[in-house]
Amino acid sequence: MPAATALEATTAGGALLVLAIVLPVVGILLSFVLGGRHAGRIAALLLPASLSVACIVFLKVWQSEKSLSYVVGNWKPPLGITLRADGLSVAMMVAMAIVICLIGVFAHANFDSRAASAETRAPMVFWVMLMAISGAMNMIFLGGDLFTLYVALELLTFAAVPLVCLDGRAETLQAALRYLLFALLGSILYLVGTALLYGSYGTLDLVLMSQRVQIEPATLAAATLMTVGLFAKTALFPLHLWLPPAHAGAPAAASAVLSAVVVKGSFFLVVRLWFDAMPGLLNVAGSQLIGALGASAIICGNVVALRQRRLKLLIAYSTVAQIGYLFLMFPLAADPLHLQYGDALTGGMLQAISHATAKAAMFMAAGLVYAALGHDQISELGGISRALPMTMFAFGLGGLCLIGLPPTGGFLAKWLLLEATIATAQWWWAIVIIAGGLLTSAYIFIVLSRAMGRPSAPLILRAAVPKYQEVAALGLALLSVLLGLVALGPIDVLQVGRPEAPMAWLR
Amino acid sequence: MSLVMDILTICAVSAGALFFLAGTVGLLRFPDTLTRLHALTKVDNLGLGLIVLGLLPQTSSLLFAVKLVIVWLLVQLSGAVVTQLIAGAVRHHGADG
Amino acid sequence: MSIASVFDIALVALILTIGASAILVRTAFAAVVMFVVYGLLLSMAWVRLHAVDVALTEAAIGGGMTGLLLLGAVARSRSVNVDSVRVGYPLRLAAGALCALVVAGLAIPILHPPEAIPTLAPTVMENLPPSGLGNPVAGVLFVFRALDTLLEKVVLLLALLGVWSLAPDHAWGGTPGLQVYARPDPTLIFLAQLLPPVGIVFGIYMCWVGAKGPGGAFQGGTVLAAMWLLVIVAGLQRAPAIGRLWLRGLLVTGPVLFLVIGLAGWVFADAFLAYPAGYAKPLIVAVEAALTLSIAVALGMLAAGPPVRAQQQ
Amino acid sequence: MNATTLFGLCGAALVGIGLYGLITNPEPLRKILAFNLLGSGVFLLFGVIARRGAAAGLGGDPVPQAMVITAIVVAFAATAMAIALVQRLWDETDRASIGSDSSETAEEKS
Repeated sequence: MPAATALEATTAGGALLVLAIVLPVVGILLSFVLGGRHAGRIAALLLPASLSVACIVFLKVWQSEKSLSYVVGNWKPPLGITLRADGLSVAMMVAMAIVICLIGVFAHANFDSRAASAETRAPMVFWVMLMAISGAMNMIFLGGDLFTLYVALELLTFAAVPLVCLDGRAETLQAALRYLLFALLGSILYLVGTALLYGSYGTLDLVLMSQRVQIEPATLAAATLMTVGLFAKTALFPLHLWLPPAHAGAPAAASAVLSAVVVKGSFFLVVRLWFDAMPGLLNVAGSQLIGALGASAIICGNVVALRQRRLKLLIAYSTVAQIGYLFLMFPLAADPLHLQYGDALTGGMLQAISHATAKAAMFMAAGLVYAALGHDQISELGGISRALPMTMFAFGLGGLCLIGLPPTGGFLAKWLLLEATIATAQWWWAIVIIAGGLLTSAYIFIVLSRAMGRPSAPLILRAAVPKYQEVAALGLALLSVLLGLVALGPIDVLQVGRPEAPMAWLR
Repeated sequence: MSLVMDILTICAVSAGALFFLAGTVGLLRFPDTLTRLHALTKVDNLGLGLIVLGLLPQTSSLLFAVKLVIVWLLVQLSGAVVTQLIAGAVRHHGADG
Repeated sequence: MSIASVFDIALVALILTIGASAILVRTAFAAVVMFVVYGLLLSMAWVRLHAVDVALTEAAIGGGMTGLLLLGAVARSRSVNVDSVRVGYPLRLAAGALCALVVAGLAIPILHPPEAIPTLAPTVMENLPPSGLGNPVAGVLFVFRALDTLLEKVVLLLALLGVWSLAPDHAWGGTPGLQVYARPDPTLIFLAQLLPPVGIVFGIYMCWVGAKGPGGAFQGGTVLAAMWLLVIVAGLQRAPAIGRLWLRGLLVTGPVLFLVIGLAGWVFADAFLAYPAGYAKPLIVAVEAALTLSIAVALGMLAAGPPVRAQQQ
Repeated sequence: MNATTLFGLCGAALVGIGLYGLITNPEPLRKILAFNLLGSGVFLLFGVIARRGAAAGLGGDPVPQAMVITAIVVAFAATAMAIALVQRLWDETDRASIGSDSSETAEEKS
């Protein structure tokens, strides 16, 4: 960003950024005092409110084509903390708020406690943690200070881990413990990097950092440690081992929020780090390495997903693969030889958003199938598409988005990435993208063909599935399809606030 | 005057350090839990007491001196209680060495 | 070589030896004992680094409270069959190489500090007087980076809810199962009657003095929590049921007051988390006092663990 | 080499020791302990950076010192949560192994 805006003051509308963070915090505090019976109601008020704040911020940024910022307590960096909303933040903020709201609608069936006479465990924990995730994500998108981002990252971890083991079975506890240890290792590595960067540059503010940063051993060590830590939290191959059991074991609504939303938080920080705090620092070898990890994630995740027998595990492994796509944008966008910068970054962010909507829809669908059948064995799914047509339609649409068929958001994302491979002459990533799409279509096809097939025995539905849950899943799935249409307009927002030339320090 | 104070400090702190050394040797060398406790309490009482006593002449204000004495008293208290508890546990479960 | 540097070298050698043995010793119990000792030695290192605030926090939380938690867990683990399989030799070798690489990566920036060492100390001292605080660390925590401090309180609350969420369904709202480590012993009861009045005065003093010298809400809150736990462990008082309104109220008092004052700053000082001129110190002291209470309750309940018994009506 | 650098190297070494313990120790409790060791090494690095920035009559830069205080509390919260998780896991595996053979220990290693 140009130096003139370095010590920017609070902009008009900056107060909304504070609101986006304070609202969920108010919800958490209120729930503690009023008790779990009201937590659902508080969330029902606060999550849409938070969504509308996100929408207003989005519109402001989109229309004015300028970032918003707010200087907390009027203490400018490096002493104080600034909140900033640029194009990346607002796009992610709106998308995640929508997904969280729809997950909230879906979860009402499982975590409704209004009728209960006393506070019960699962609803209290779920709603408070959902609000906390919403607040932590907003904090991650808006935070302009590396240490504030650390606190936000920990907030996200502490909100996410209890959701994994909400049912208290030994295997989910085991998964939660492993997740917690990975996440703690990730955040502590991030913290080391923060310390080293402060020691070198005397600031943790992203903008000031981008002006002062230089290639030197301390910076490289810091950046490497932070990136590895964030990889562990994002479950990028080969640090993905914790993800499948954690995401597959959690209750459906929790799986949806973990897979769709939570992993995007640490991913977003990787983007912030390399594109905003240290623009142009990523060299060819580093970006190729990150890309290679992403490619391995795509191949391994998809191949293992293909071999799964349980639907939820299949979807969880598919998350591992789809996370891989997110990191393909690094070699494509950060290649210093080519200034092709916009397309790959846009593609990567769009992939994050479309995966969020599609994956949430698929986990919800899997949850409904589980609720209806009492199991989620893929081989025994026969007839389910007749019993739950809307659910399986949602699953199918989500699947199309993951494969990347037009006109879905997944298609647009992968298309932009493919275009970037051609523009930067890195054909090898194109092979990975296409192979990944083929593998994905294979397992989506297996599931759908099973679901459409005849049941071996007459299908007995254990429980009726509430219509609004199906509608929530379908809504998200449709959203993931319609995301392809953002190409017509709002996609430009992602470029708002991007520096003109990414390698300011090179000049 | 200050020379006398310094000499007092040096003597008392050295004596205290000696007790710490002796106590630590005892902790390592004595055969069973109870005798080890015996060695340890001597360190707490005498060693720390002598060090605090030695530091008192060096304090700049009365408040500081009071704080030092409070530290000593608190360590005395916790030492005594913990020793009791450990000894009690030894009597109930038997010592393993 | 001065006496100070001899002391430093000895201290570092001791810290590294004890730290390494906490990782390498065979039994978990010995490891935890090593860790507690390690925590105390580490706070000495903090004093040597002229960070007395951190030394107090490290001794109270890093060594004391964490040690308590670990000891409690080790005491439980004895009754459970814990398989202590060591990982294979090749993996250990690979891990060792990786760690050596990390250490080297960290050592380089330590050995080669930047020419002009960046510091915010002068900026902090320049901007501290309007707040009326004398302790620069408190200034950073409550004035310049108040947002972090506020969010960190929320982190503490979430962690507590996370711990509670591990209760079985039927015990929700009930009392935590703080293990009584020693049987109710007359000596312990004596200590639990004698020490808390002193400790409470000390905790309040630490919070109060934090505005101008080392100390503050965390350190004071930890001392209060320790006193509370002592009373509970000695069996003089039961841990409160987690559904109690007063408990929930105390937990959120600090964050709520902080948030309210922060929001009021919008009206009276034209920015979120800014303090109106002239009122900064009393407001910060009020926030610190409320936070001390909330932190004490939160830390105590974190150490007490998830509820295990349903509340008797 | 001055004292600050010495403590800095100590912090770096502690990070290494903690990381080693976290990777190689299979027991969850020991892993949590190793995480705390690793964390304290990181905090020490903050302290060294603070001490290096001593100026304006202060013994150290108060900004990293304040961050360490925040981070220590966060690390404690994490430890409390991890330990509660481990204890609940023991409870559940106990219950499971009373009912059936303890087949879960095999999975634990992966």
